[in-house]
Amino acid sequence: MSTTTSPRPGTPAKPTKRRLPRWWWLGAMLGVLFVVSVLEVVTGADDLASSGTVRATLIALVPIMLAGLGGLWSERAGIVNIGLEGMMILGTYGAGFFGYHYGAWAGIAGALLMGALGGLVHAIATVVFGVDHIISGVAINIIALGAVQYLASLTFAGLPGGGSTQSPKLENVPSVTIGPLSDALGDLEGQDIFFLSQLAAVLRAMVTNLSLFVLLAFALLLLTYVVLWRTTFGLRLRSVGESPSAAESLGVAVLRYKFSAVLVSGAMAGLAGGFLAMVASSNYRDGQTGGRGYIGLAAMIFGNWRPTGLLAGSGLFGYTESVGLRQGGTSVHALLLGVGVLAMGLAAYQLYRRNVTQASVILGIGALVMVVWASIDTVPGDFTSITPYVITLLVLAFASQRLRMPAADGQIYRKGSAG
Amino acid sequence: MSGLSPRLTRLLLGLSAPVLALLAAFAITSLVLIVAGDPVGGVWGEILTLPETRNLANILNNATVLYLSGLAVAVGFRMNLFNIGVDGQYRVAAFVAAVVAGEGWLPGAANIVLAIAAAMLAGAAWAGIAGVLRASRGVSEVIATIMLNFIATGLVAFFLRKVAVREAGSNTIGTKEIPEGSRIPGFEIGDGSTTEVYGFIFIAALAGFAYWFVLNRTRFGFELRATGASTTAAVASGINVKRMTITAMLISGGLAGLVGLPILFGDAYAYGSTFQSGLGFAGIAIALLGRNNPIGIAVGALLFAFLDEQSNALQILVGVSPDIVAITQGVIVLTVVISYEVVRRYGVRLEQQRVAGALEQEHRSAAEQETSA
Amino acid sequence: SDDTESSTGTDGGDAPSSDVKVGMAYDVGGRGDQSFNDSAAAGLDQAMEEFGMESQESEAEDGEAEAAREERLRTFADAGYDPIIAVGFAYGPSVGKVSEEYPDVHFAIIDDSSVEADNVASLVFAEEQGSFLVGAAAALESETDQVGFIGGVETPLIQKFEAGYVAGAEAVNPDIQVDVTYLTQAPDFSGFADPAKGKTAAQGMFDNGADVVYHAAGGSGGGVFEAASQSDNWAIGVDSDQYETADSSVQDAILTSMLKNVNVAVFEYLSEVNDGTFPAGITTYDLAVDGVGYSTSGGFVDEYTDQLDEFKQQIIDGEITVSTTP
Amino acid sequence: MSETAPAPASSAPAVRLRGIGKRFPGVIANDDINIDVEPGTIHAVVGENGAGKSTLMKILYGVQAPDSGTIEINGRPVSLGSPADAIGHGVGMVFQHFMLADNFTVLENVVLGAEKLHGIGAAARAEIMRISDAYGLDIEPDRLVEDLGVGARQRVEILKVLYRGARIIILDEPTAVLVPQEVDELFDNLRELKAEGLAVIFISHKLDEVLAVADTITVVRRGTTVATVSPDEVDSRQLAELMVGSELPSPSTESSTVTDTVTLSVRGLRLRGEGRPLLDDVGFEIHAGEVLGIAGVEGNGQAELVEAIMGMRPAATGAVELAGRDLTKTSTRQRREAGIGYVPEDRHRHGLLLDSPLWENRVLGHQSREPVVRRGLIDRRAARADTQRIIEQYDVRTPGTDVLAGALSGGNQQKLIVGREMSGDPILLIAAHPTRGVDVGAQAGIWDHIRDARRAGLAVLLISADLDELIGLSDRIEVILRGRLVGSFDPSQVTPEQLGSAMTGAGGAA
Ligand SMILES: Nc1ncnc2c1ncn2[C@@H]1O[C@H](COP(=O)(O)OP(=O)(O)OP(=O)(O)O)[C@@H](O)[C@H]1O
Ligand SMILES: Nc1ncnc2c1ncn2[C@@H]1O[C@H](COP(=O)(O)OP(=O)(O)OP(=O)(O)O)[C@@H](O)[C@H]1O
Ligand SMILES: [Mg+2]
Ligand SMILES: [Mg+2]
Repeated sequence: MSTTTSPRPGTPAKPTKRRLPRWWWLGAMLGVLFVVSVLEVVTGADDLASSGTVRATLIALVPIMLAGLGGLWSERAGIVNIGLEGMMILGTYGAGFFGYHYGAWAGIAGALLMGALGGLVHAIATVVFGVDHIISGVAINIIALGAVQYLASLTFAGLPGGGSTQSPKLENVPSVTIGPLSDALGDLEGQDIFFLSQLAAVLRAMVTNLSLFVLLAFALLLLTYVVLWRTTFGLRLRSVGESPSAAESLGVAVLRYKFSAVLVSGAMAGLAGGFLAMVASSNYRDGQTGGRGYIGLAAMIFGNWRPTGLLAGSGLFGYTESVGLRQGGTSVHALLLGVGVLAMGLAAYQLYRRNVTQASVILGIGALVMVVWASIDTVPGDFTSITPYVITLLVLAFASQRLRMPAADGQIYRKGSAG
Repeated sequence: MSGLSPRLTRLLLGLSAPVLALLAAFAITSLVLIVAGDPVGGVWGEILTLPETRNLANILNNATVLYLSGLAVAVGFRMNLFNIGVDGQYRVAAFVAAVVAGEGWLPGAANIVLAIAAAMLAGAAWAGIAGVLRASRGVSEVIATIMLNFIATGLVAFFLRKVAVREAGSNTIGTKEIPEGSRIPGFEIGDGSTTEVYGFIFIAALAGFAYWFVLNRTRFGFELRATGASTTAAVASGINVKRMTITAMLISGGLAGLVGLPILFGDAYAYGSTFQSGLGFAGIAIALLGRNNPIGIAVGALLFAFLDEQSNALQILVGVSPDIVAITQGVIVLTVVISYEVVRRYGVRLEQQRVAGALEQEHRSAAEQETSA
Repeated sequence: SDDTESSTGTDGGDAPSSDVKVGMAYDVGGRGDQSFNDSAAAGLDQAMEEFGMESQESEAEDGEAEAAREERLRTFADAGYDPIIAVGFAYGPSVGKVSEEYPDVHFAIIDDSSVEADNVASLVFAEEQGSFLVGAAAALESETDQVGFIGGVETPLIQKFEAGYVAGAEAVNPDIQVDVTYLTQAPDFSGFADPAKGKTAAQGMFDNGADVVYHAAGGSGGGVFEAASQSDNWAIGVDSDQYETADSSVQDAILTSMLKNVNVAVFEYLSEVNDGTFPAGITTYDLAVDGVGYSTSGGFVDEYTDQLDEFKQQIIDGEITVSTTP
Repeated sequence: MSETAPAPASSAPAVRLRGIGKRFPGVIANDDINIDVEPGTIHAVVGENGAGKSTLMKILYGVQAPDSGTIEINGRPVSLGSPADAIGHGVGMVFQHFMLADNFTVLENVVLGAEKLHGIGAAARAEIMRISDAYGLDIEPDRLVEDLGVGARQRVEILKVLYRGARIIILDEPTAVLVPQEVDELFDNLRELKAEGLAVIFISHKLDEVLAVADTITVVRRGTTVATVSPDEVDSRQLAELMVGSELPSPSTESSTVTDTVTLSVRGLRLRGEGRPLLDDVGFEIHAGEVLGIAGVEGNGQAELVEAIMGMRPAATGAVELAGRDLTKTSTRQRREAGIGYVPEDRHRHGLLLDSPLWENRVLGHQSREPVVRRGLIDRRAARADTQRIIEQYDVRTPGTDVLAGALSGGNQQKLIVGREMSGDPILLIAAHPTRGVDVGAQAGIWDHIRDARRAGLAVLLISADLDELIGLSDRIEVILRGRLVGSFDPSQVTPEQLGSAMTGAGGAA
């Protein structure tokens, strides 16, 4: 399909992007919190913005975000990485093995290294041999699963508390609490003041029993942004994802950058697995990743290949999953109302934009959701568990056309193709 | 090799890749075993023993199922669509087929036909969601089908509980059993075997033939492959790419709908909570292994089924975790594509050499004529 | 590959010896799953030690074909193992089929009683009865009149646990609120292996006011214990006495465990085999034979034992019948 | 300025290539190439299509390694393993195709790979502005490249080279997409560079340009340097004969064959874009036997016009009528079936399945028509036979019909496409840049086929950036600017300069 528009000479300089204010994301977060607060008041589902929910969300979003960061690194360099799931699996084992034998920090390092090992295989296959990225990723997923199961039955069976499918309990990664602040915020949360209590709940979750691994993950998110968008290394790395031949023609060692990006990608995914094993739970378990690598990839695409977007995507995912697991019946029921109202609003906006078909489709969906909301009191377990996936699909269906992936993403590049 | 005819060269090249891959996978797996201190000889001895008749039947049965899954994935691949959702599609479809067949609205064989049709429709519809989202909204079918897999799990569980019957003493739930007259009888190979080969194997073979015929011989198949080879060229030559996307997903999903049926009609007779899962993912590997070629997919399916079956006894007889063959399988997939790539580059070079050589010769003879004139 | 996978009989000089070779087919997870496979393994170990039996083990793969389960049993039978013990309801159909093919080999199956044959012993448990007692204990301990249940995967078997638990809690306190969550739906069996989800779900219940949570979620239970331990609430273990097997850091949070004595069932079955008789038919391990029960390690339920034992007697006497479905 | 590029010694040439050889599998791209480029000169390299010019330049720029021969820069032998090495020696190159990342800003594109010089921030921006002002390049560092026109992109490419302090600048066919006025501006820039003592290597197929701007000309034929001449000594015809060793065919129309029958009628064609419309009320008629040429700067709506007529742009509104039949609401396939042949602008993207054999490429676009398809089934034998016919009639140089299309050279690919599009007996041929980058022999062949068909009553819509081709082939020329037809010209009266003015909006209609 020829959707690419050719350059237009003679067109006057026209700002193509509206500049968002610097702190837009803070405003956006507060806005979301406000909407949730309203929902809590309207529906009485008081777990929607409790500090417990926020904490659970933090724990649920970190592995997805780290996996997504893995995706971000490799796709920004033009390599699609569907093997994130496998690299994550390797990470869970790395955390299990090294964490058990040498302690928590060794566990983190082990997860990182095992993930990077998966990245290495992907890099060799895609960068050196020019194998189709998806094929390589699928193969890595198969190999990683088999290898880890084989290794686990070799190394964990017979250990006290271990078995062929699980490691013994792992040492905790240290966590921090800012006691007085946490207590004060707890008080405020308990007072049920509209919006302020919810805000307190969110802040409290961030100062109470916060694992250093969570901090590490957010530091990596920030670091990723700084490195990729503010340094020479990042500029070169992104350039090989946008136009490898241009990069090569300017003396950038394209394959080396792609190679290192995929290595970092694997390391990030490995850390995601390590987090699952060491913080979200406390041992390695066979099958622990449960498809979170794929979800990370989805969150990254959802986030338009950008760190802030990725954070939003994994937040959405972690939030809906946590809410569904905690008090799924009532909370997801309340969310239905939110989705319904949102759809109505969106439909109105599309109508205003004169996109009649889109407006009516959205309106139909919104109306359906509202009817469902009105006709049941709680949502059955089968449906709370699929909430994150349905919401992701819906959001993508309405937003995917605004997404822009790196121009050379997924393409195989051979050295000497410049010119 | 340049002396051979181009078709023969291509055939030889095509064959050398999988052989190379198998050797590499064999070596890497052995290496893992050696490093882990497991008995290499014992493992290969057990895996490479001649299967007994009943194991052979199991291999054929398992391969039938994997074959259908591989075909379903391959249809998408031929169009550059990556259907990760075969897993969800076949579970939705097997459930629907089990309900329809279990109700027994029609007698005997008619019931089978109805159930198969229902399964294909259900699989197609489930895949169609991803197709429509891709065509109309540009949602990556990879992400959409991943999400749909998870959603299928929840939905099927919900509806299964609605219609479930529970056999006395059993802790599983399932749909109503298919009436005796609406099962697909198997057949014995060799004598004395207690395990029959699924009668569905013929339907699978038919599906394979249909896949080959439609894709390689019909205009529709040409358009599908052309779209896969170059979307832009397809648009320019009058192919409606959006419609092709949806159609390809529908066909892929329809084939995926067949995946669970050999088990359903030949063995389980109901869809229950222990119905085999994960077949869709195996199908991806098998389609890649078979290079989207119906015969190749059959070989890949047989290979995977063979490894699965022969490794089953590893733990009992050799004391090695059968997970080792997952490593072998994954390594095969990876080495197959790598060796295909290596062989392809070699083939392209041969081709270029051949073309250039022929042109040069033409040129030379032309020059000679000129000088002699 | 290592000594635990293929343990053979003791080779001590004066140890008892027997020519019985036991084939043990575990469900997914196998030995070391800290759950009911482990419990079955304990029964086997005990029998090996006491009777000098020989054994071989094999475990199921996630999402495997029915034929793979059958083939596992056949491999045992062909290699001369007799009896063959299938651990888990998933083996129901395959035991039915293979026992017919090998009429001279003896089979035992745990958690399933759908197979009727002369060479098959069905060892089933009254999980609802044991769960009733821990449900009662939960209600007695609860100060908030709110307790929770976390199931790993929503299957009829796990629903039995739920049903008994709810009934027990309500028997103590009819107004009690019981929150119920299942982590995944079949065929996604990751709910038995996802401690992160277990933790989130349990934490949600505690935050919402529950102060005792019972899990029947296999490996995900570890997360439940952690949530209880971190928030100073109670968790109840399942299958074996998890106070003994769980990590010491969470021990103090384990109020009691619902005992499902698979080890007892396996051992009793094997001791009969050792005596030369192969039992057949259904053996139900219920409260009456102490096939199920509750644990008292840690001493946290000592103050309730009278009441609990009273319930136990009422159930044994048939004064209370516990439903098996929620 | 690179420290490894010392002030040129008075005797040593800036670049001295001796005995350069380069073989590709089955092809000898370069064979014993010898060139000296003096500092402070513009040195043109000309040669037939596929003669090996680009390969040579890539060798000089370190993209590809030579198999034999030596390279000296400023009198010192060098070994160039990568573009980075070449840049280090003060060599810069502007490639035949733009080497820009669309989603990056100008600044990012310029500093990429040369971050050590001025960082990637304010200092770099200042330096870009300085160079831009010094050479009158008129560049805004913070704009996205995708928003720039071709001329501006070309200037960004040159700025990239200057930013790195290059003393030797290679320009590979920089004028192919520029209109005459833009070409003049470019040449002014080049002369300024020359005045500063830089060495410029300039490649072009347009011999007039070469004669106008170069100080020295080297001719490459079949990978070998055959002559080095001064522009004063030769005219373009002699130059062409040096290149090909035979006479140069030219696109000239014989007597008019235009009839009264209207074949294609387009009315009120509109296509919305993000800012201004891509097509704005475009309307014209083409008669049987008539060639209508469309002239315009690339990106002014030509591609969109063609795609709208082909039905590939669903959002386009307006009426398209072919031989009296209304095609407005029909699909691309129906339009093809109604008798439109289509030679696309980008043969690799739109014209061919590169990884499929030739006979399958023969089916492409004709998959609903006999003889290659019968009753929904592909007739392989017929497809092969008809491909063989095209190979013979159109002189496609290939050993057979089972060869993959990607293995053919560009000109032969193009001949195959033209042959295929003519085989449906079209009544209208849409030919977009039918000879772009195609070698002289193939070019002549394609022109002949178009003329023959025109004589037989074919209507042709010809889009080309090559104004000589347009003037030579067309019966009428329309100029397109910003999506509108802004003027109609008689090819027998108009000069390329007049057309160029109209194309940039500087001049009025004739
Ligand atoms: N990477 C490559 N692999 C194989 N053959 C190549 C490669 N690059 C160029 N060639 C061949 O080398 C020859 C010279 O190509 P080159 O691109 O240098 O020609 P050119 O003179 O620049 O032609 P044009 O005028 O079309 O740009 C051609 O025959 C081409 O087919
Ligand atoms: N990177 C490459 N790898 C392999 N083969 C190549 C490569 N680049 C070009 N070729 C081969 O070189 C030949 C001609 O390529 P090229 O496109 O340079 O031809 P051309 O005649 O210059 O055509 P054009 O007018 O399109 O530039 C073809 O056989 C092509 O397959
Ligand atoms: Mg070329
Ligand atoms: Mg060139």
